[in-house]
Amino acid sequence: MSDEQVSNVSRGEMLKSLREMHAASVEQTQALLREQKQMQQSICQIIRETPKTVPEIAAEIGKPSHEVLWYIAAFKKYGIVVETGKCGDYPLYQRAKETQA
Amino acid sequence: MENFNVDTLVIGGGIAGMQAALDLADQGFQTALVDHEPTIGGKMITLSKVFPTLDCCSCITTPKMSSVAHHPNIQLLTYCDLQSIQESDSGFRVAIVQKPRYVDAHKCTGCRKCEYECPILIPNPYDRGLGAYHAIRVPFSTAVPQTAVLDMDNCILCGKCEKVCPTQAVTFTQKPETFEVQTRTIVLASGFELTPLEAKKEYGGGLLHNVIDPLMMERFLAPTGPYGRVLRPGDGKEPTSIAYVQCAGSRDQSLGVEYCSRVCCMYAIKQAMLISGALPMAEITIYYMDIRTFGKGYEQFYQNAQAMGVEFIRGKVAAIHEDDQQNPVVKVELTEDGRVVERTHDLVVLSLGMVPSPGSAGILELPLGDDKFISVPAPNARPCHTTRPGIFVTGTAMGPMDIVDSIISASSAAAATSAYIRAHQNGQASPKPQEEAVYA
Amino acid sequence: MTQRVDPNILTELKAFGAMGIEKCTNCGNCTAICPMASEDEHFPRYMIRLAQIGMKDELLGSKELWLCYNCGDCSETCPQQAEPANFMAAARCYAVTHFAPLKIGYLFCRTPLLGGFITVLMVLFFGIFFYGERQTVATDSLKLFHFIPRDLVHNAGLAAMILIGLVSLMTIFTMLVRIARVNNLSFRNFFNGTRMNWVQAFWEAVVVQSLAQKRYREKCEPSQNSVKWYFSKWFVHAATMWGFLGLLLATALNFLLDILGVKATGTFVPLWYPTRLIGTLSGLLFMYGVMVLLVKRWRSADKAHSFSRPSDWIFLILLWLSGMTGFIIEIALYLPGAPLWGYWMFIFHMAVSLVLLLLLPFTKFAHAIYRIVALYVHALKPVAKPVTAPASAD
Amino acid sequence: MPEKKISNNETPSSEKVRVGVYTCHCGGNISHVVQCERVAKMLGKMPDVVIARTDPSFCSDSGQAVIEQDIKELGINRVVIGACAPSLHEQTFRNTVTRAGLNPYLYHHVGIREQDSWVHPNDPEGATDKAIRLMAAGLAKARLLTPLDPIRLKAEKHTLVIGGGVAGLRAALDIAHQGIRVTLVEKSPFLGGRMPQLESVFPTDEEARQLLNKLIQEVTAEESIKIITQAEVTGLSGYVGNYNISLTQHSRGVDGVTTEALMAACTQETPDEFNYNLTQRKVIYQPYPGCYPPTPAVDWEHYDGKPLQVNGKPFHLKDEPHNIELTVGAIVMATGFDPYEPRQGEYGYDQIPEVVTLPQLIRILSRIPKGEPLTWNGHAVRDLVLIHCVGSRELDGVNQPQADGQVNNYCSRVCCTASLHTAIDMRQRFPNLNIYELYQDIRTYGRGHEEIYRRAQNAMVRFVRYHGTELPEVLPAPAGDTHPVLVRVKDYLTRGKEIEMGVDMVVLAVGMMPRQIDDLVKMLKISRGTDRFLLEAHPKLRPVEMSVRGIVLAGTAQGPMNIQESLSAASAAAAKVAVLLGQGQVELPPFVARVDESKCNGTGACVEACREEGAIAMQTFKENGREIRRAVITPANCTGCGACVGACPNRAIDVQAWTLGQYEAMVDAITMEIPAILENVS
Repeated sequence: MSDEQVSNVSRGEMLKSLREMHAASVEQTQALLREQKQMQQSICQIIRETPKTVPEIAAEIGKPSHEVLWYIAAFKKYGIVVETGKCGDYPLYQRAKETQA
Repeated sequence: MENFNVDTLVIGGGIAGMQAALDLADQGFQTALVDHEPTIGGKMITLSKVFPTLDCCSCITTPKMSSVAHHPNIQLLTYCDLQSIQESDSGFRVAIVQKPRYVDAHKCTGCRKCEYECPILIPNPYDRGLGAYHAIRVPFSTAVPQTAVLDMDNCILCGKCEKVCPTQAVTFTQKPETFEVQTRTIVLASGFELTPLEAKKEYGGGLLHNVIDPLMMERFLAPTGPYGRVLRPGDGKEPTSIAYVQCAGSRDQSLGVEYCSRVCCMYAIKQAMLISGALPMAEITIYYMDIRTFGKGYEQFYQNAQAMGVEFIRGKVAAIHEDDQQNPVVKVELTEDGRVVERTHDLVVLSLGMVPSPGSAGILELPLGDDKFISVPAPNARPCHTTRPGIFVTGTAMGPMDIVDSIISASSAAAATSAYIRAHQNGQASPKPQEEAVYA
Repeated sequence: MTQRVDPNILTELKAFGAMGIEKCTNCGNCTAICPMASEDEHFPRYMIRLAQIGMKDELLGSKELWLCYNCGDCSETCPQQAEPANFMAAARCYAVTHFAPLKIGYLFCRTPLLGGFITVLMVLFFGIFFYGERQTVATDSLKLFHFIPRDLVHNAGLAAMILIGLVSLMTIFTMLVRIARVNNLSFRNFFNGTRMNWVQAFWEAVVVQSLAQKRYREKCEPSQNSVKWYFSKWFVHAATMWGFLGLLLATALNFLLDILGVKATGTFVPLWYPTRLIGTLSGLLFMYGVMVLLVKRWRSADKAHSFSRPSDWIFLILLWLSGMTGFIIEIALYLPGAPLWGYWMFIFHMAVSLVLLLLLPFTKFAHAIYRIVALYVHALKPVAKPVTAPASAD
Repeated sequence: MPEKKISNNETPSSEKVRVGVYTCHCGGNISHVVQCERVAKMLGKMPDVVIARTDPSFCSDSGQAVIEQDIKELGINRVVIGACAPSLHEQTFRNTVTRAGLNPYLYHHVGIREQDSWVHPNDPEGATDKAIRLMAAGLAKARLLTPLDPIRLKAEKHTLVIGGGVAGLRAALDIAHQGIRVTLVEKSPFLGGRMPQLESVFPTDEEARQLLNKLIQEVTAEESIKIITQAEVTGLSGYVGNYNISLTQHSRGVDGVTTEALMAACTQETPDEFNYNLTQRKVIYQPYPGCYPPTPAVDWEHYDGKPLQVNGKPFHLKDEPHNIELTVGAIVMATGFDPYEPRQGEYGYDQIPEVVTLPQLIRILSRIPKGEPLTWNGHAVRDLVLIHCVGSRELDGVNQPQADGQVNNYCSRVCCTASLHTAIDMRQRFPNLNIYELYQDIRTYGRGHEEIYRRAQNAMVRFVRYHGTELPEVLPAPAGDTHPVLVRVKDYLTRGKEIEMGVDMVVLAVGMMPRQIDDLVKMLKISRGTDRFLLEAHPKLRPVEMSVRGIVLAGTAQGPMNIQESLSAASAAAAKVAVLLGQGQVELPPFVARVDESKCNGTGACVEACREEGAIAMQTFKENGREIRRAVITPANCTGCGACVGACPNRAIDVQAWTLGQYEAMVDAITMEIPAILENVS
């Protein structure tokens, strides 16, 4: 699709046709996104009030601890969770103060 | 992208490629530097500190990246793949594909607004997959160029990035673009990869979360790393007992890697020292066959590590398994007193070796040595010359070497390249005429 | 005590088939991967080291040689491809040569042609001997012990048993002497175990480990590639060994029944008769084991069987021949009439079995003796602990 | 870097000073100790500071961009950066500032890593306090900075290469290939250095002399390379781009016509260094057939001065040293190494005749014709021991110190592979020879070297591992033993068992020592590391350059290397020379003395104090009809040491960018009480 064509169709239509073009990967990624959203919700819910360690979170949501750690690392990088001290050899994580709902 | 002519095309934007490009450009040669990643910096930019001086790695690398980016004689071609190469009368005609970033590189300011807006998290290869970044992102904060790149395979085309971009740089419709570079010489600096973590099944075959590769540890030790501190990836525990398994990916015929990778002893010792600094209570053990601290100042470095309390045990670790607490257990013979022991650690780092990066060698039709690195026919006479006149090789593309040796090798390749260009001038543009000297 | 290095031992061991061992860099991978090695019994690396610097006495006096079951894990994972398993087998061969009198083992370990030739010669000798003593051939039914007189068979068997018994005792003695010397023990240490009664040690060595093959079963299976149980190393070895022992038992029982006057040897019995049944079932098991072992060796199926010494082959072939001929005889027994070849096969079977027994201390078969002794000493661990303390403190 | 325009250097001093202060985390190096945010906050409150920022690393492209943007958008005209040592990145930030259109000398670099966070790792509070003071001092200085221009000088496109070994030759050739003239000076009468003393070189098994001859041929064919043998540097002055060199060259002592007759007539013999004194040679000599130059030379050091009898007539050999003067832009140090010479009695060396060094062994082997057995000291050699790490990896308190009180605690890098390579060669030539290698760690690190280790193992070389703390012993065997020498060692592969080997020959794999070049080091004012090898400016940023600009390193003068590595380093040195001299001009920093004409009254104290030749002189001016004597600086010759500043009674001299006024401001700021700083702030 050339640039000219793009400018002629609306942005929504363009995205739609692109989505069709990349249907397989978009579908896969949407599934991934759902999982990530769910993971984020359940993790954040658990550590909203009390900070917890990764194994504690993992035990509560029933996911492997390495996966939980990956999300915690990601959330920490983007400011969603913060480290608030340590419990034994494990750092504690808590939901960062939310700026928006 | 327009076609253009240069004196040298440097393949690979790691430390060797950057140094070679800078040395050539400083002499006035028109240089193009091509890298398949969206940023230059190579492996070195992901390291924490470097041996034996313990300089922070970004202090050495980022200014070089910056110099490359700002050099008037260097054309930077990131996120580009080599497609083909043809010999021509004045050198080589190289077809290069600019992979789509889905971001207009001229418009993007690197503000990262798109990155913060993107809903998808994907494993960040610059953190060896242990950290995350978004499907659209600037690879890392010191990336050069500071241009976002979109991963179409992990995109739901929600359009949020496009909306938020202040310069309308996001363009979902970008296509790969092919262009040609006419060059008189090529410097191949395609670098290395680690021997795969999965290669040795006795070491868990990559399935044990707390058995990691050394570049992961580099990321833990770097301030920009995924956890911002040293934690084990299995469950986020701060390790109190860390083991290094030397020759985990080299000098092992059962892996098909027979050679010594040359850097592992030093990086293990360096990491041990850095860990001692970060986690003063941690016990660190290095299991080795031979300690090969051969470089300038390296032996002293080794002795310092011993004095700091790093434990060195001679014995090749035969197997690693996990106990029920996720702790890796190594089985090893202490060859000095002849006992077989099983020792439990919190975290095990496999000192993996170097194997050549796949790719460019095939396109350039260069023969490989027994070790699969680029063959250098006359190492004791012309250490950077390949079998093809006009193509030079440098850095870890020609065998394992550390950063110092790579940098020296890069300068030496630059000398060989410029000598070649001068000897084959054919009345073409020589280095820029010198300016009139100014006297003080 | 300073010991003089003897550079020739390693060369000699290479001639015994320790191919590739010169590549060993003493990294210790083999010892660490070895399922049998423990805090106190560290091999193969240490054994290899002893050979490298020519510590012949220590090498021959080590029980560790016999604790190895040749599972091949060490060779499989050796970073240098130095084939430590192969070395251990060669070193055992070397030890057999040294322990058994007159160094007869040398022939079977080193010289395939001469060893094979002598074996064939021995078989021929006994064949001719029995042939010379043959009596009348009964044609109505196969009367083997009429053909070769029962007493002759019994006496020959007894004589062979006594002979190998004596030789075995000698070799055991030689081995214990060496173990004692190397470990600074007195010979009495082997019988006045401090913490563990020597009877218990004997029980452990003979019943638990040798008959039940506990360690073999538990430790020697390659963990990675899942093999069908009936091809597993342990099962094949156990089939061979129990089959052999079962056959021996059946023979002994027959002999016993004869002495007790219940049933004369060689009288016709139906297949379900207890001794016959034991013999047949054991024979089947035995033949299965030997066949699999032979095929594995022939195909060099894994690292552990990638290299075979003449001694290995002679032992296996004799086993196979004795088993095979036994079955042919059994078939002849149950066929109507009395096929003549049954009698010839009987002579051959007798000759082969006798030779197999006689070569016990000199071929690979010898591991049956030495391993029990080594396991016994191993069970006495507290006594046999090396007194040469590690030179390096931690 | 090629022509970087320096613009905007006329910032009027009246312009309002607007300072940007940047405190770098240095990738954690600083921020792990110093609270950078607090530093920035404090500095941000100080007068004239327009902006105070922190960044994980300002030296990165994004960090630099921040500074550039501030200069452009906030009108910053003074920049203070607190980061690593200035030696690392002062230049980096100069370029940044220049790119933004500011004079590069309006930037001041404060080293808060080396001077603060690295030295106070356990005192974050104190370190932060110190960082604030250092930064405040930097700020005080920056306020007083004035725009400066670098000194640009014409550079001589001519390089002096000192040392005619393989590294020197390679460097000379590569520099010549960049279109720069080269003078190669070699102390001995022949080129080649140590390489011709080797036989075959690993990992390719090529003939060393053949390889070398090819290189020499290329060098001699190059017109722009001038080779001067038997010469040494005896004088040096000047600076990068314009070094004035004096060489003293000795006579060769023989001329073409009478060479053969002279050689025949010469009877005096002296130990042959080429064979490490194992043999004798004449004092008129060629080290080996095929050497370059092929003309024999007289060994003046050992020549007894007696005339030779040529054709019945006495003939006097005379050394008439003469001087050669040249001007070069850069100097390549390729002075090479010497093998470690074991002291008497070290492993029986120089006491037991069976003990030799590895270089000696290589010479011995080269003298045994093909097919003949190895004999030494009159007996056949059946068993031979090679001891690794002799003169390398030495430990204080275990190894005896050398004459200068030092032990060589470095690894010499090549001995492992060289030993194994020689052992393989011997096993091939003498199949019955039994070889033991006594080692600590086998360090066959290079490409193809592990293969050599494997080949040695396949050749049945025996390995015995000792500990650096328990060295092997070499003893004469008691009478009646099967061998003349016993070697005892604790073998750490056999649980530290003490073992003994009867041998016929002991070979010491000696390490590398730097050449004795004290005079040169002093003359060039270059530095050596603790290992006594020449010290590079920075192992990664400037690995083949010395901290003195214009002097580069090639080969083993810098540290142990094998041939391949020497070649690489030499080529790298050539690249650096090409970058330095290729443009025909060099830039020197403007940190030189400047005379305040209004204050100078011609005392001449500065001239007396000056240690540099031609840097400062008194000149007489006519002003308003009066003759005034005043000091005049020649910036090119001034190193900015400041000796004159201290000497001047009138405070008429200052070093640019390091003026007394700036120092005073810095001292005031640094000694200010913290509450005072705060007051100052409010």
